[in-house]
Amino acid sequence: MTAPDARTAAIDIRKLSLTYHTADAPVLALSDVDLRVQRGEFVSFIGPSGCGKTTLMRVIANLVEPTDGSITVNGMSPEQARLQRAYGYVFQAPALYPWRTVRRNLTLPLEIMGMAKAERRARAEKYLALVGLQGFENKFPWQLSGGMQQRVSIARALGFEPDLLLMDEPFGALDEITRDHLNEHLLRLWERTRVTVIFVTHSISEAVFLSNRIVVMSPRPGRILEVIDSDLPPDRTLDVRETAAFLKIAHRVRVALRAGHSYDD
Amino acid sequence: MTAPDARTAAIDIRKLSLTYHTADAPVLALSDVDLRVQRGEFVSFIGPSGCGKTTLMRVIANLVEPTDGSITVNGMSPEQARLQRAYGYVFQAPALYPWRTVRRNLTLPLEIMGMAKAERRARAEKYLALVGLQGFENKFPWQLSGGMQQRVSIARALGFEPDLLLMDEPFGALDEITRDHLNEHLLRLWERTRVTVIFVTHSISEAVFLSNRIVVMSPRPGRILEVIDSDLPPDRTLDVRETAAFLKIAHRVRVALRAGHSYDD
Amino acid sequence: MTLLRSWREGYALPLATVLLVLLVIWYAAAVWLNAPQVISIVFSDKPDWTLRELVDATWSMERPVLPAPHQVAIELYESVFEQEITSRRSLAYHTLVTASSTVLGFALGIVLGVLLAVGIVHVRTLDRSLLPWIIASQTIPILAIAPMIIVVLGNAGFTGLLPKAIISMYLCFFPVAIGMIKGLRSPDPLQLDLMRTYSASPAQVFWKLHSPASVPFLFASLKVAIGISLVGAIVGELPTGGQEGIGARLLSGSYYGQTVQIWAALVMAALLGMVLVALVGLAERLTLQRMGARP
Amino acid sequence: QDKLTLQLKWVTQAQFAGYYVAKDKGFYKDEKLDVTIKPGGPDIAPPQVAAGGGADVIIDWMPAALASREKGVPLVNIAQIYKRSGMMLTCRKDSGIKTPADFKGRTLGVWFAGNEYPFLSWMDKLGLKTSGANPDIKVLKQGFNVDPLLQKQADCISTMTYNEYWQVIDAGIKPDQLLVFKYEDQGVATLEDGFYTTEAKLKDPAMADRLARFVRATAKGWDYAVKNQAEAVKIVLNNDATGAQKANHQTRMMSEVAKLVADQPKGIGYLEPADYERTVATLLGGKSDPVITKKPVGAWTHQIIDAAMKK
Amino acid sequence: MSRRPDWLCALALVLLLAALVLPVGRDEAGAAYWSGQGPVIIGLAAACVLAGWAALTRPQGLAAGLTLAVAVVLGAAGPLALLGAGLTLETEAPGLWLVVVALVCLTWRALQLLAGTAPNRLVHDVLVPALFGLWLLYLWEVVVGGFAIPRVLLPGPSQIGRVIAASADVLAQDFRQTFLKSVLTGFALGSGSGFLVAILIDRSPFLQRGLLPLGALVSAIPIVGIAPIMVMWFGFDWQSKVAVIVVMTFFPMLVNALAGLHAAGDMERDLMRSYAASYWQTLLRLRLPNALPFIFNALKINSTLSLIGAIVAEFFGTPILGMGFRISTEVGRMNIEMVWATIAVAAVAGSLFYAVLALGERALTFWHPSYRQ
Ligand SMILES: Nc1ncnc2c1ncn2[C@@H]1O[C@H](COP(=O)(O)OP(=O)(O)OP(=O)(O)O)[C@@H](O)[C@H]1O
Ligand SMILES: Nc1ncnc2c1ncn2[C@@H]1O[C@H](COP(=O)(O)OP(=O)(O)OP(=O)(O)O)[C@@H](O)[C@H]1O
Ligand SMILES: Cc1ncc(C[n+]2csc(CCO)c2C)c(N)n1
Ligand SMILES: [Mg+2]
Ligand SMILES: [Mg+2]
Repeated sequence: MTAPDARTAAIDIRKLSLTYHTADAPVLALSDVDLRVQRGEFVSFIGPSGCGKTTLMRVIANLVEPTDGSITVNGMSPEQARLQRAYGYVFQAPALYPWRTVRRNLTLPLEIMGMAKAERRARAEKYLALVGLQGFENKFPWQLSGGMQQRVSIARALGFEPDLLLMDEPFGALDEITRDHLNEHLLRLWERTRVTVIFVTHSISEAVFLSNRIVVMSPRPGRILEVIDSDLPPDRTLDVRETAAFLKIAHRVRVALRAGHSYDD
Repeated sequence: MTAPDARTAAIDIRKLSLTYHTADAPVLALSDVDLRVQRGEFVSFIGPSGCGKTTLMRVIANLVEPTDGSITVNGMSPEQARLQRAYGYVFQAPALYPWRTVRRNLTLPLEIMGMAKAERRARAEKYLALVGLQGFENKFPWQLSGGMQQRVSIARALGFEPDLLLMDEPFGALDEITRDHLNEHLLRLWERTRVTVIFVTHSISEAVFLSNRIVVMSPRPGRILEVIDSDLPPDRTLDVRETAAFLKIAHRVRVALRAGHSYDD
Repeated sequence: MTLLRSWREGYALPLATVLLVLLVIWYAAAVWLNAPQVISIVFSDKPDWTLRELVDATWSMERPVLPAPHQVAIELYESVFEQEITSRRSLAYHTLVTASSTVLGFALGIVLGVLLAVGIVHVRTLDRSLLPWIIASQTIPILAIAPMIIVVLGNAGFTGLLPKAIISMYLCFFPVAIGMIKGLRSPDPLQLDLMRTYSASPAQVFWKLHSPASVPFLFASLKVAIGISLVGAIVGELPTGGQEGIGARLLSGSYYGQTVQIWAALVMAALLGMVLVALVGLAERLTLQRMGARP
Repeated sequence: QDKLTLQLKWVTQAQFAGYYVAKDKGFYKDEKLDVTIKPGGPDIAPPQVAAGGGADVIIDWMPAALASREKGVPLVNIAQIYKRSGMMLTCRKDSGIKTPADFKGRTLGVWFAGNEYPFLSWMDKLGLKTSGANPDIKVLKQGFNVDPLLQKQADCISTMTYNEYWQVIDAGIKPDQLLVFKYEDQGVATLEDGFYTTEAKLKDPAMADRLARFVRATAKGWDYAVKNQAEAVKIVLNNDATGAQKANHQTRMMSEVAKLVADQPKGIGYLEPADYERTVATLLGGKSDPVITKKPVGAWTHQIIDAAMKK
Repeated sequence: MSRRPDWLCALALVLLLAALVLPVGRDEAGAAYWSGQGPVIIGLAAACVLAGWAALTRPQGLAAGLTLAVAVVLGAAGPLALLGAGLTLETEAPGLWLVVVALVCLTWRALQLLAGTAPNRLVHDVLVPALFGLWLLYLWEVVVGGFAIPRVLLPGPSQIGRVIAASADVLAQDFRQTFLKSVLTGFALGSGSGFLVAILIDRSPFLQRGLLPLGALVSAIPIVGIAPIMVMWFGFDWQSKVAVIVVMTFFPMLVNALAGLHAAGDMERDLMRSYAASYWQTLLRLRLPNALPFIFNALKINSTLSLIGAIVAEFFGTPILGMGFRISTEVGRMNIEMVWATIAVAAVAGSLFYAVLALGERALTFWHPSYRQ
């Protein structure tokens, strides 16, 4: 799991379309999406609000069925992948259960997978430490700040050590400094484990800073406008954001984005 | 109201401290804040989450009483200023009343001030046009996108033409493209009317792009760490963000911010 | 196509199925419950009865323990459509009587509930001291004091609609008050701060913020309250079993062992309740639509 | 015209035919009275109505009236309409009961709300305990109808000669399947429907005069009702606000009631002091659960009836 | 702290002083005055002094609230003493009624001070409502006594209290029959079956769509109509009461539990789906905890419904005990004090039942936003 050399792609999307059937008119959310993600890649999605980023994530996670086209996850159908618990999903909001303590929120997926209690506890220790929340095991979610809740949610997804991490604007609710901090942490983590990460964000600099590849999407119906490769040094720190190389990529992303944007949200 | 030549400052804060008394321990939110804002200035506040930016705004708006120190708004006490309806406040969230149409949300302050109906309508037309929402007069808030709602809230604050505009992260909930767009609009508006603006943001580039002066605050208890002047050209557009002058100021802000940040939100 | 889907996904088919099952159970239960009496009384001099005769007899008794559905339907039809609406024998007439005291009590209950809620929300002392007693007031069995209320009010010269309406009011002000308190407290701090920045007067804050914000909560409780109000009106008609209304029909039916009449009155009460709730629901939809609620 | 309010003890039915007849035939009007008849119901206690001033005259049974008097409501009997008691205990023959002695261990249905007093003194007389740790008989608070007997939940139930008994018959049980114990025959009869008013009202001469005219017109009403039973039934049915009363049942009730009113040589409404004494003796006879604890004083008067008879 | 006088207390003082020179009733000898009423005048004087003190100094806080409460108690003894003194009161006693009005003012101020103190569960949740309740009872007593309302219409709290003490055994017997046998059993069966059926039909939208409108229909049926039928079917004893309660409580629980089971947010459910959790895992770990606030809501509604149901059903036939039996028979016997004593027992039992459920709710749904500060 160290290099993107696996024979099958982590995600392979071909001619995928999705229409939501609503009470009035049907909504075409995704149209003709083609994408292939190698194992160990860090791919960011960026695009205007309502363009279908979350929808695409949900298709990958088998939380919604595409109307057309095909998709495989780790070479399987998304449903098989889901039943094999192949991925961890970090939602846009923390989605913690308020009646469970931090630790028991973290061990929830492990319980469901039937892991032994001692092992669950050990895992919880480990991943709480990773996100810097030792000592908060017995707090309830509502006793934490928004940023801490989001970190619990990230630790929960990491905790069962999936091959594939789906993260939907995980840092959207955080202030810039905390966000920077978590960005660096996530990058270090990814470098260490080389799991495949699919990452949705509204922030251009976050996307450029974190990813191998940035997928820019158009407003509804969501299509892929451009896929921009990033070749920043692997051991980059936040200072990289003031380098010319970074700014160049960021500018490319911005131009691509603006091209598809209609301004009247 | 064209130039910052008025004899009294728009805002004059001296040795201001504020402690919240809660069930358990008291929270020192602001400590020893000293600040003077001239009429017609555009001042941004930036600082980590929970550092007291909103609290300071609320002190200015007389929504909370300081524990210590003194403050004047347009030479009066904040309470007098509030009773004279001297300022418009744009909250972090749009705070529209869901049972009122866009127009009636906009005219709410005018109704309260007892303005005649015909005049209210005229005002509403004018300011809806200003934020580009003609034709949406009779829509209800939920029929608008987040960005449009925020624009209604801005139009509502502008609508009664206050000397002083308090804006608390008005663009926090918007995607980057829409945000850029509104940033430019706000700058143009300020250039035209030269009202005093107090602006809170989490985004360094937004702060640098918009303001005369940027006030960087430390984490709790909120203190002023540094006040950074900005002398970007008055007719700047968004492209200015890629100039060296901009990046230099942004870097200064970032360094100041990081100096005060403790990372554990 | 859409018709088919709405048939499959709508309420019609499931409701019809459940009702059908219920009807079958009902007929079976009628046989089960009525058989002992039929055997001991009707067939007491006819020991060679057949099952067929037994079933027929249990479905057509004059004083059944459980009347068969068609008996109730016929009684309903006869007492509603085959009588002058102004006649005392018309169930429709009694339904109107009950409906009018229900509506009057409902109106009184709204007034009382809203006044209490406004007081409790605005006066902290009332909030702390009165609210627990409002809850306790609902644990008093109103049915027990209903006769006394009727008598005491009757002595004061109030008879007819008003005493029943007062009992309705006592029962239905509670959900109104609780919902209204919730509603009046629903504006979030931001919406309140906005009013403060305009230095709005307390009356302006009430009329422009608190009262519109409470409307959805008010309607939610009104739907509960109208049903309770109906129960109150019927309860108010019981002690004076000799007068008008669905309650009087229930009671006289019960007194004279006319089970079919009881069931007809019961069904009528349920229908009246549904109609009243639907009317409140309609008012809710219209009002909320005008206030810009999502469809 | 003088206003007067009469509170009935129960719902509109032929039991009260005389009053409705007097009203409908204008007998009250002839006496310059404007009478309002308030129907009662299962949970209306007429003495309470009288105490609160909601009625000038109430119809009640003497045991209940005397008990109320002990409780501080100064009710006075001003006229006794029913000469005899219509109460009885109706038993199924198939229960095996043959005499009152067989009641031991049985379930008996009894009306409460003031109607239970004669029953309790009867049981006392039989030496049967109705309450306490080991009651000799199981007493049910009988509801509004005769179902307990039909469904064999009770061996005997309380019935009135003019009402519930016929409901049992209507339900299909033959008279020969039933056994009745009339309170009259058991020597525990107490006085039933009579007029009562409060002492305060009696003290007011104007009111006393009104009451006398009322009693006079009422006697006329009953006389007419007994003689024209079909018409009386029609009047009762017209006054029934529930529309639930059936003509055949009311016709039978009228004829039974006529027997209870009949046989009053001194005129309808004249309280025989001997009947009163017998009622009091029966009530005081209860040892375990006495209805009244001491002999009432001033619980009846002939003042009104005498005035009524004079003209 | 401003030094403007407290007008409410000042008004109370003026009323109290005025009352001292006005008649408080009439006896054979003519008008009576407070001065002739013995030691209660001392209490009134003390109340005057404290009212004056409060009017002038505007004291704040717990101690001031308690002091004013003491002033009220001292003053309240006066009217009570008059009730037993054999005077004609009603309109002959303006001095009495002025004192009562003055005490109303003082009580209001005392409650205001106590309610305004720093957050304190004991003061806010117990002391203030208790004082208010006692005050209502006091007013009831004074009005009933002062206006000589006939006992058979409305007895005073003291008479009711005496009957409660004297008939404790009968009341306990009735309580056992009605509350312990009928109410608790019916409550448990009705709520329990509503909950079980909710779980059973949770997986069948078809059955839900069929049963829920029916639930609306059944809840529109007034229970008073069901009660005689149940007595007919299930006999006289507590079983028929249980049946009535089951019918009344089943649908509120069904409807609430179903709503609660469907209350989990989309994201919370998606999370479970992303773990490929089984139906039962999702039910146990997500949907049931989420439904708890709804379930408690139904339990609280059902607690009052079942008490009412049991009492009403007893109106339609019962062995000769039970709270409903007592109420309906004692009305007929003009034993109105006993009726109110039974009502008081029912109200106390119902309030305690409700309070226990509310405490249970607080303990189990502590995480719900409505319980967080
Ligand atoms: N359940 C649904 N039913 C109907 N339409 C939907 C549904 N979910 C999403 N949509 C529509 O599909 C489009 C894509 O939605 P999606 O949530 O994927 O956008 P997004 O890119 O994640 O936006 P954001 O950045 O605001 O999160 C939107 O226009 C939305 O209105
Ligand atoms: N009503 C309150 N009671 C107690 N503490 C409060 C209250 N409001 C704010 N605080 C505390 O005061 C501090 C400053 O809060 P404030 O809302 O001013 O922060 P902020 O700078 O606006 O943060 P953000 O960027 O997240 O909006 C925070 O630590 C907060 O916890
Ligand atoms: C609770 C109660 N149930 C039944 C009766 C029936 N009842 C007994 S005597 C009588 C005739 C009235 O004079 C009637 C109708 C009642 N009174 N109270
Ligand atoms: Mg999204
Ligand atoms: Mg803030």
